[in-house]
Amino acid sequence: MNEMLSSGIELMLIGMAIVYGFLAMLVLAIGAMSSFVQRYFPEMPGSHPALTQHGEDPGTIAAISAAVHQYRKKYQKN
Amino acid sequence: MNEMLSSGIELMLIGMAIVYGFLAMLVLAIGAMSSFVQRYFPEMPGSHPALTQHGEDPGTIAAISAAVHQYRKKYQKN
Amino acid sequence: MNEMLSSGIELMLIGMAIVYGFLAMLVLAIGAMSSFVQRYFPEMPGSHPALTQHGEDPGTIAAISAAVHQYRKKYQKN
Amino acid sequence: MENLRLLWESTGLYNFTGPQAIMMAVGFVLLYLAIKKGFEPLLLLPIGFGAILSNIPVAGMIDEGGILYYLYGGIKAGVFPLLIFMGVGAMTDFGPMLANPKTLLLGAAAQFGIFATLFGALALNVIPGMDFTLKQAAAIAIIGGADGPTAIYVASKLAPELLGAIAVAAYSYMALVPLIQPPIMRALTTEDERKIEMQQLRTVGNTEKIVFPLMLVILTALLLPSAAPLVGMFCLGNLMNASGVVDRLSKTAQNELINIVTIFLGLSVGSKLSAEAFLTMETLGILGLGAVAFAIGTASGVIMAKVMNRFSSTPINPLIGAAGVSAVPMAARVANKVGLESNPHNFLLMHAMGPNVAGVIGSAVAAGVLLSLIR
Amino acid sequence: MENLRLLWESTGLYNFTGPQAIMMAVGFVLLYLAIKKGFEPLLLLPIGFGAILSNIPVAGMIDEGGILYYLYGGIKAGVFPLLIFMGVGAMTDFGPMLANPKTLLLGAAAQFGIFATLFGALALNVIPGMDFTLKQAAAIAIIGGADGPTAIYVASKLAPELLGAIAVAAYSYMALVPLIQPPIMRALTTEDERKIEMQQLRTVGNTEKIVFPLMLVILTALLLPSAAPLVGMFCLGNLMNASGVVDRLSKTAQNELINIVTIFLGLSVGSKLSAEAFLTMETLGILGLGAVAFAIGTASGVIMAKVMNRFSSTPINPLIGAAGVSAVPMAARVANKVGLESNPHNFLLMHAMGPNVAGVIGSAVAAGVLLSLIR
Amino acid sequence: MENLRLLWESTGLYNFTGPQAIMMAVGFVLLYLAIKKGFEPLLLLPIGFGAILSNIPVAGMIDEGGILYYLYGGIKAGVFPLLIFMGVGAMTDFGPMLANPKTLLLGAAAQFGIFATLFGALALNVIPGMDFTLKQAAAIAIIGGADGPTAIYVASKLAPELLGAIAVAAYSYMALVPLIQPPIMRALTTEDERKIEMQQLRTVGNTEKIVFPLMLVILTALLLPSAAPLVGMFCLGNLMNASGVVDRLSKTAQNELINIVTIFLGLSVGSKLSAEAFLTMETLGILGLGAVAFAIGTASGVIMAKVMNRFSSTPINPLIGAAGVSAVPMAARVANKVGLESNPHNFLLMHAMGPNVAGVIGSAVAAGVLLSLIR
Ligand code: NA
Ligand code: NA
Ligand code: NA
Repeated sequence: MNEMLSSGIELMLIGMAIVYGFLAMLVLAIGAMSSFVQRYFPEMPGSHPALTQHGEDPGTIAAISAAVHQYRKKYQKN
Repeated sequence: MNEMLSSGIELMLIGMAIVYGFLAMLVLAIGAMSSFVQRYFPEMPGSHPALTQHGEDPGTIAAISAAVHQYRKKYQKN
Repeated sequence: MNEMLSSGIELMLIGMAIVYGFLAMLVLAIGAMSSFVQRYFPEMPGSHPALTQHGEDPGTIAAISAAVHQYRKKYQKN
Repeated sequence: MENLRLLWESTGLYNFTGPQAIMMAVGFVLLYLAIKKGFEPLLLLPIGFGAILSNIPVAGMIDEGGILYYLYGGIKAGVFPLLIFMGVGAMTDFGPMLANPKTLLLGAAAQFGIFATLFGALALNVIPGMDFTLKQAAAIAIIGGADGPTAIYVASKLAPELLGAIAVAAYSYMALVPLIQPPIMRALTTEDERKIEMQQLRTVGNTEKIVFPLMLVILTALLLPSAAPLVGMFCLGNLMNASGVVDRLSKTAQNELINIVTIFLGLSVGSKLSAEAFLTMETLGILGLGAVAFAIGTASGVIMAKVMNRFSSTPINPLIGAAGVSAVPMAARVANKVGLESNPHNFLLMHAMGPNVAGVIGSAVAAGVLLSLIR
Repeated sequence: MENLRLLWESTGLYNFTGPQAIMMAVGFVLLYLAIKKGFEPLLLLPIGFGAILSNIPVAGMIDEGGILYYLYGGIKAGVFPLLIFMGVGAMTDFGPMLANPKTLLLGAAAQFGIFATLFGALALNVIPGMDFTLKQAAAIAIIGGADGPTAIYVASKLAPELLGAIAVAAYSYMALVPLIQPPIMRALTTEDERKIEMQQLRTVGNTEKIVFPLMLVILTALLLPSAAPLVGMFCLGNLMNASGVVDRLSKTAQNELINIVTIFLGLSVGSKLSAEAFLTMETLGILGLGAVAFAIGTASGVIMAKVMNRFSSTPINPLIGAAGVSAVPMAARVANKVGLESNPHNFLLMHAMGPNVAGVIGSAVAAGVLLSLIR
Repeated sequence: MENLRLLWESTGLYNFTGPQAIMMAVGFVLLYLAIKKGFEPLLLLPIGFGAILSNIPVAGMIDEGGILYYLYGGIKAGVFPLLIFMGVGAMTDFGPMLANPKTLLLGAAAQFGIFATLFGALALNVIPGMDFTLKQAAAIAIIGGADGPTAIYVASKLAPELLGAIAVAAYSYMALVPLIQPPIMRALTTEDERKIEMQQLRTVGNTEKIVFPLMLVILTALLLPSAAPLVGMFCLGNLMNASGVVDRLSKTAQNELINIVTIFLGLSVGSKLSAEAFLTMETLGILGLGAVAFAIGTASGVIMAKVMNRFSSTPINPLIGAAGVSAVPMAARVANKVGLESNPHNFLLMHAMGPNVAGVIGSAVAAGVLLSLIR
């Protein structure tokens, strides 16, 4: 019984230490990461760097829409 | 063979009795339930008593939209 | 080792023969199917023969909307 | 050379058996009915395609390791039909039935189709080649309930070997409701009866719609617990919708979840359309009995409605009795259509929705009776 | 006659036991809280209904062959809570936390609710009738994390026999956050503190939002791998959303997938609400400890914020400390609301979202600690 | 103290092995390619994240009891790739191919990439450290089919130990199609050939689109039943879409179902990226062979198109031959783009869609050949 309570206290101390330690370290890591990103990979407001996908450049899209257009025109005439 | 047919008839009689009995009892139960609900929990037409959720009162929503607004304004200035 | 390579060559020859054979046969089959369908089941442009479902004729739809209309009217009066 | 022989021996042409070819043809007939005739395409298309896939020799799609084998697990566990039933529950509006609870009796009467068919299946055993056990007879009889998931659930418990034929019969006859029912309805009613206009239904409030599924699940638990899986999952779906507090769950249950399960269920039912199980005299018996079941159910519902009309203070159009077989909403539409033929201003649709959803409860209750009495 | 007796012996009335009836009543109470009181209806409605279904006698829905038995497999394998956590991750915006990373300390402080409760559960063993093992105490303590999927995940690993009671307590108290927290927050803060306005948060760019979940999963892998399943799936969902390149996956994770899993999870949790497991002194202990855990967590968060406010260069309103318990976004809204009472122009919502999502990380980390230290 | 030691011994830092760290780095490279380079992000993002999760020490997510272990069951059973193939089938329009069936031959020619690679893999065994069995060589060769689900399906049957590397190679090279193909296409064609304008395609009616998948599944069943699971599920999806009678099923197959399965499939593939399986000389061989396979497939398609152009009554632009590798619709877009460089008014996209979808059929047929000949 007493043994259990003491392991409860031990768990409480170690547990909170780890949670605190882990999240405090995360605070530092975020700080470092944010300044690194902001210095070396600054972002224009409104830009979405992740969204540019290759193969989907305006040329292709123009081509697709032109092709679809042509195809449709054909379809209508039939 | 004959035995099977007789158990078929027995099943038919018992089965229909139960189905009828159950649904007839349901008729009575619905009648009782409906008059109980209509007497003690009358509903305004168009009201949706079930849809009021706590924590979502107009005050909160105003606050959220104000906060979002402020946040957006900040974002634009950047 | 040499045995494996020779079974590799054998697989290559047989494999390509089958792929070619199968798809070439598909070319002929499509040709036959298309002319058959176009001769015996010609399609009006824009028609969707597959989309006519029984039980969903205009009469029914009219009836449903009328019924719903009536029901709604009743509801408003309450 | 060796490889060429190996290859030839691995073709379908080398391995096809006559029965497999016939079953693939059956699959094509089901696809034809689904696509060109619009017969319950949501189920018959995957079932028909499943029949084709499962009868391809060598491919082994129904053997352990094949996709259809694994999908069938969802039926064996009873999970697929119950999830579909939950989705159907979420789509169901009990309003018209609660507004006129007497119509529950029509849903009860129409289940006579089930029990008469049970007797009929046992009687058919006099024909040589027919040899239905009590379990099989009960599984076949449930076709008369005109409810797909209920039929599949009961068949998977009582007679999995007949599951394919029973599911095909159930969905085919549900699709044929607009052809099977009208002549019976006209034969059993007079022109005057078909013209009867019914009183408008009262509006049913939200509270009643929320309390009803809870009341139903309790009564089922108390009196007929063997019907509880079916009725319970149906009531859960219905409560999710009626309560209005879990709209995102209700919408998913009515759409994506039921669609996914329908594809899986259809394919797995199709995987039970193997030649050994389907190409038997019994299947002809099942198809015949299914048609009889629908006809008897329809007739019982109409006759019950005629009796009730005689004793009721408010007029009851006997045509709505036919909707008691369930087959929601097809049967209710048929009642509406036949009514319009006699009286073009008489919209019976809402009145027929009462017995229609009552029929769903009725057949789930009948399923519970069969599952509890037949071991 | 034989059949009639058989039928009577198959009714629920014949087979009902007192405890089953009580558990069905518990199910109805949960449904009432979900539907009428709006207590976390997405979970408590399916849990409540699951409690009813699993306590229906004869139906055997929780026995092998029953639908609830199979659905529970998804909890036993840990798959359901982790998929929900992935969906929650996809819904989470770490922006406010990244803009003000100090708020992570508030999310850490609030986890004191967990560890204090762990000690409390062990101390409760002095009361006769209470006899919690270390594993059970830890599973109960995680209620203080105010995070449903985390609580279910930990309970399923450490004390599956208490899963039902723990899940019910966790979701109930999460719903009660607007009632439990405000008095504690007011008691621990002065009017002046509650009026503190905080500096506007900087805009956080996409790159930071993409890098953060990756950094978090790496640190977890290095330091606390036992938290990796929870934190990892959360980060996967978050990355799917933040990266912007897999929008269709992210949307499915946030909607259809999480909805389907929520229905299944709720029903399976409900299936653990059996009389033997729930109607015990221990359950009362769990309910009491859960309330204590929430209160301690709230207080720890507020006190930590007060301390930080003293040492910080920029002002910190102590009310946002209460949001550290997680319970997203309820706790952040509560902080906002209590703040508005003192200063009608002070919108704390965005500031409270930082500790709020930090609390989710904090409780996942605490779960990892418990899972790694307690065997 | 004991607890502290226990805790340190449970950290990742204590337990990490070098190979695990390298595999996590591989996961990050895949995420970088997916997110920053837009390489097939729908697959490579979950695969990369799965690689990270499965190499976290202690967490044991790929061991029995871990989520990745259970998800991998869906690949082992062949269910995930086949469901994705069904969804792809529902998204596919066979119209352009049916309008110009000759293009099927281009889809056939491009599969030479598969069989040449099979030979190449066996020849590579002369290099010390490389030791591919016939099954492994075949599993690697299927990368040349440029079809993700087909590659995963075949690899899971013939060489599950190489599944991770094969899937990564297949999807990476599919993403690299816009870089790999153009130089080969330009090298093998003259400017005049690239300028060739093709005749407009006729409109293909609905009936033909409905009959085609049925015809295809029958021919597969008769001649190459080992390809029936892949071809069959593809045709089911295609029929659901073309028939127009089960739109809700078709839409679910194309959206929610394929999205859910994609997340699960990606994570499970990632779970096969363990150090022992991936950090081998064989993996380098696989990556090299994969690139060769794509190049040979592209070249074969272009050369076949040049031959056909010589003998055809209507002009055929050889560039569309490159689309025969499948990689829908990327390869068709590449053909279109390279064509536009030579003739800015020449839109080849619709013409290239024919060989493109033919390539899907071709690689499924080639998969069937490999599965039936190699035991
Ligand atoms: Na029925
Ligand atoms: Na928390
Ligand atoms: Na291909």
